[in-house]
Amino acid sequence: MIDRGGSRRDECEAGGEDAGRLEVSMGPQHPSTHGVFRMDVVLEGETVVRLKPVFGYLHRNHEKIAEQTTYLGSMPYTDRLDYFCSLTSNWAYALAVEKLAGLAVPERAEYLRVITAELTRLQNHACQMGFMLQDLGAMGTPMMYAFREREKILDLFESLTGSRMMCNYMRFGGCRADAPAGWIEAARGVVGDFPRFLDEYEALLATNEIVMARTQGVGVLPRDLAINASASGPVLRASGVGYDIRKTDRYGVYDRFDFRVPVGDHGDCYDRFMLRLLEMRESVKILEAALEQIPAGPVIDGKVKLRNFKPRAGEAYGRIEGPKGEIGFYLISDGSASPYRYRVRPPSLINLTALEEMCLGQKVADVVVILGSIDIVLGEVDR
Amino acid sequence: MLRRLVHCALCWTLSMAGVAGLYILAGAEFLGLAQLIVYVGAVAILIVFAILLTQRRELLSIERLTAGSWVTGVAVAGLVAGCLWIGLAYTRGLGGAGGASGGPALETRELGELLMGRYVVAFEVAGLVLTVALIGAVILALPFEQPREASGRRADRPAAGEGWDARRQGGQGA
Amino acid sequence: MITAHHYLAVAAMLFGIGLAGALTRRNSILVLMSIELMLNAANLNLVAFGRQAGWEQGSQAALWVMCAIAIAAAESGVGLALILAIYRHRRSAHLDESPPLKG
Amino acid sequence: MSVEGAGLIRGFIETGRNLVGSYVDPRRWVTVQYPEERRATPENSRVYPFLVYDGADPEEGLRCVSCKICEKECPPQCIYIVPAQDERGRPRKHPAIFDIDISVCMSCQICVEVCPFDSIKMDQAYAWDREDRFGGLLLHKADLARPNRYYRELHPAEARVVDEHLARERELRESGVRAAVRASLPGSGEPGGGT
Amino acid sequence: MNMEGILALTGWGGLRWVGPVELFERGPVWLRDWAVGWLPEGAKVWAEGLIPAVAVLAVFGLLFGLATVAERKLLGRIQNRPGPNRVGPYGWLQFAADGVKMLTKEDVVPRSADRVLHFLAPIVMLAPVALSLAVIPYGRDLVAADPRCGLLFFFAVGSAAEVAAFMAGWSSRNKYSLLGAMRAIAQMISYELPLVLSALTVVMMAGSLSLVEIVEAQSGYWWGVIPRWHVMTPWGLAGLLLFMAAAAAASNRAPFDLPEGESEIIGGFMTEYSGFKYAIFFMGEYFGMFAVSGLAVTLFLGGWQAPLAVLEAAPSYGWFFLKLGVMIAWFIWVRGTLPRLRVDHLLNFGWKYLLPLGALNLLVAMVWRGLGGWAFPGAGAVRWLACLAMIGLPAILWGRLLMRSRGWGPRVYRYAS
Repeated sequence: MIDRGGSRRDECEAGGEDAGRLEVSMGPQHPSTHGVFRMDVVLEGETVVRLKPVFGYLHRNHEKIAEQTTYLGSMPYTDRLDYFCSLTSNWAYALAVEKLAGLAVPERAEYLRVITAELTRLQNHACQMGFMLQDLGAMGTPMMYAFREREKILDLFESLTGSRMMCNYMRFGGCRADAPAGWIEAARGVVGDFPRFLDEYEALLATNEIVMARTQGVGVLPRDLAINASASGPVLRASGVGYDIRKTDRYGVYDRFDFRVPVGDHGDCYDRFMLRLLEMRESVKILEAALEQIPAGPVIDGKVKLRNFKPRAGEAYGRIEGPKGEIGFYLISDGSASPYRYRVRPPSLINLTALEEMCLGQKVADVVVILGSIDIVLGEVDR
Repeated sequence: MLRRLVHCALCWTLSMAGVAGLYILAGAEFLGLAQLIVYVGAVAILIVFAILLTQRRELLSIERLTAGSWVTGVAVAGLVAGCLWIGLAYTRGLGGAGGASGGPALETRELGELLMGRYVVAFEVAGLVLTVALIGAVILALPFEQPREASGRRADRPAAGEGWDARRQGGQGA
Repeated sequence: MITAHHYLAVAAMLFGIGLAGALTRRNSILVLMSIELMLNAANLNLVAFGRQAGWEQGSQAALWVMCAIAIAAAESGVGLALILAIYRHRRSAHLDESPPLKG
Repeated sequence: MSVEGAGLIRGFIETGRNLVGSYVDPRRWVTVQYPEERRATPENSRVYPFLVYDGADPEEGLRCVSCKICEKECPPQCIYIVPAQDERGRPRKHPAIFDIDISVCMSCQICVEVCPFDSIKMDQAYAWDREDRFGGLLLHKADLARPNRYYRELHPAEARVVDEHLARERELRESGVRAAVRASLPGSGEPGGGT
Repeated sequence: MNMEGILALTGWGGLRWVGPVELFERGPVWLRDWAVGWLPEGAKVWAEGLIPAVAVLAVFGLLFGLATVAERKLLGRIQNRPGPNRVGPYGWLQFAADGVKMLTKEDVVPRSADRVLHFLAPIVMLAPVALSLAVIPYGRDLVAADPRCGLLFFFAVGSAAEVAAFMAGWSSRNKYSLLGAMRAIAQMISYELPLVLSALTVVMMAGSLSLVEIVEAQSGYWWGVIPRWHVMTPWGLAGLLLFMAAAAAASNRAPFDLPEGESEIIGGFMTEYSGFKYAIFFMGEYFGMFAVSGLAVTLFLGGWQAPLAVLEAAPSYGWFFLKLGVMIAWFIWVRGTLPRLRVDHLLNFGWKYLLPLGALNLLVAMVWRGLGGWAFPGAGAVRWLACLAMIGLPAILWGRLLMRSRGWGPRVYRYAS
């Protein structure tokens, strides 16, 4: 009755002639894969028997292009990697080049970097929760609340960096422009208002029986698999590994702020969802402290040359704790104006590799929720 | 082939609804609606699902719907219907008193009292039969998993090609 | 005036069609449907006589029809389960090819 | 004692509060009805570049000296400059052709940073709807040129700094102390940084 | 011919001055009598049937349009945005624009589809639901048809929707729509039982299957203030909640809108439909919602009874449509808040939670009737609380047991050292 359509009949035939083995391809145009991403799911009845992620639809050859353009020329392209968190990608790239060329960053620039990075984390986590609950079927309500808050943060980015999502704000040795008059007060206002949104979200969804039923025990990522698959960020911490690069590497001025790193024990979708909620509360604490202590002073190290900037030969790996996980840039310089090798460590792609293990044995409806809980952005997956 | 089968099932459902209409016209409103619920609501879906679940192989071959000796079947049916019809022609005295437009219709309250009154045993037994039948049907239809051989073929199933399939393929091979 | 006669005629025709279907069809599900048709023909007779006797006394007929419908529903459920079970073994729902029930 | 329905009820209260709030509380009413109402764009916002000219005549007052630094530095290579030639064929310090293909430009503002003569700045007009997809979005020198007054309106703070810097430079040039000028300037090609 | 009605209607009511209240109250009935009066004897019977049918379809057709706009506006307001406000005054003509769009959209029929069934499915979905609207009493004697077993008619006709869902799913010859149809049928069948069970409680207490008599049973007031609606009794309250949960599932709405689960099987059995056929499916779903909420109002909220003795003067159909509006707003509110349930949760919730509680509610109703005999002062309050406890406590404990057995519950999180 259910004819075994789909492109690869041989694979299903090999599995023995069973009733109702159905091959569904949740294709690139599927409404709930976050961007152009395909999953070939083999179902037996409702449960997933095999899942093969297929991506590469958004591959733009970012790393090869970076080998032809100057160091500065690649900076705007890092915005387009993970288009939800352009500032953290900028910072990771700037950090890598600063390690390569051994540049120092003035105090005010470090504070501005921390503030913008934490604001990016807030709006990214809000969006992720909105998308995930949209996949769960809540008709857009959580998404709209998340976007309402995100708009305020994007307005801050626009008045600081000039563009809402493609900020291109960090330079090697500091930030491009200083905060305009009144920006710090506006940022304090937005941050002060944020906990109200978090309480609203927690009340609306955290203890909601249907959300708990749909996400608890679904898509469990065991602790050792998370470590072996080198997952990072909320996906790793939900599986019980308390690893946060802000605490281990002590980059930027994070050691001046006291914030805690929430850790989950079950490693299922509900933990990943709640972890992001708790991380947002921690980010609000960091932001309040940073906005208080930000000193005056130059925003960029004056001696750095903008054009024909040629760092000494060598290699460097700069990484930071992005909202989706550890985003890193590995550069090999041969002394010329453009890097010899330019490699991005995309947290979305690496977290995605564990997707099949999480989905085996789950229902079709859960595949979409698990994908939502990993929080991938295809720009970063395909580069 | 499958298309005609599903059409059969749906037209059958329509005829059941027709019979329900007849009941209502005959004044037994409660019966008509009960028939509508039971047949159109439940049995029709049961039959259509059964058709879908058992049509895996027949999709391809276009076989005749009727068995080999269909002529005799129709003849016998015609004979029986003929006798009924003739018997009917000679009965007299079947005046009609009731009817929706005519006399008093069946009183649902009265039917209820009867069901709960004198015939409560029949009512309970009918319920019991339904439950037992339901459980039996579920057990019969449950796909129990036997241990699979290495090749993934079920242990109890004759390997492809021999046993029952061989005879059939042999028969149609030419 | 619609007398019981008319109802009985329709019931007879219905029964004839049901019987024809039961005897000629290859697919066991269609046979089951034909049996249901015959059952309904019987119910129709009951209603016809109930109506003819006027529904005060005729309510026993209605009672009969209620039980008949219940039993018919149960029967079709079990019948279809049987067909499914047979189908799972013989890969086809055709009556004339099912093997004789040996041991 | 968490009753099973409590989570759901809390959710209903929240959406109910938002429903009522959207009539009462401005914070819960975020929609901007675009064509009728428009939001003020912040001062630093940037969309596509434009050329600045001093004085009245867009042709003569153009600050750009066609040094082609921005053409080299632009990551997506969307600027095309051909320097003008005087009667004897020697290139003049003035662009004959200055095209920017704004369908390629990703408004990354690197051209503004690297331009040593502050001749290219970022505009804030975002409604670039054109019928002709190929030629329509290729802006020529005439479309790009804007008076310095327009620039001062768009980015007042930044414009003030640039104007002081240019005025000081012009002053030193008039007073003929070229060496002093070069020594006092911090680094080369640094457009004076922010305030 | 109702002379008095005619005089009143034509306004100059020479014989008897008719108050505006009575005019509104009796108006529709006089209008019908006046219209029927003009017809020859033979056509009178037809007119008696046709006029209410046309009236019901017109009213609910318009209500369908307004409900779609109301849904989008209310959902918008929940999400802090205005909802449609461009077409017509404040956006209320949006449904006309949608209608025209649906009409002009090209009606794509898949090549391998079974044309006849593909065409019939929307009709078989919409017709029975429209039929079931005929049974609900909208006003003092404003009911299209009042068969003796009206409630049974409602459920008998409503059960044809499963066949229509199957026809739609199967005839589009598409893997996804077949899966969607299967899910929709499983859901409708498994939620028909709790629906019937909670309606049964009301039938037992009201003693009649006819909806008009059920509404009559809810007239009158306790102490002149609290209306004797069934919802005021504990078993009525529990019955209404059960009924609304089962109704949401039976009409594929709100947390149970699984068949057209966009994120999984897109569009369910309606995937292969476009143009006006899709609009008819859409209308079928809304009519299903109206029918079910109309029934809920009739069974539990006293149909067209006024909430306060003082307000008796207002036209009775006004109260009915007011309560219907409240019910529709509740459906929309639920749709804006709750995420979707998964298939097995849906079925477990139906069979393991709603059904036992429905049966328990039947028992509680019997106990409520049994305790009626108490005479000591304060008996009413004690009786009320006792029955409430009898149905409330098991509901909470049973729910918790189901949740705990699967390990669902709020969690406390630790922080890394």
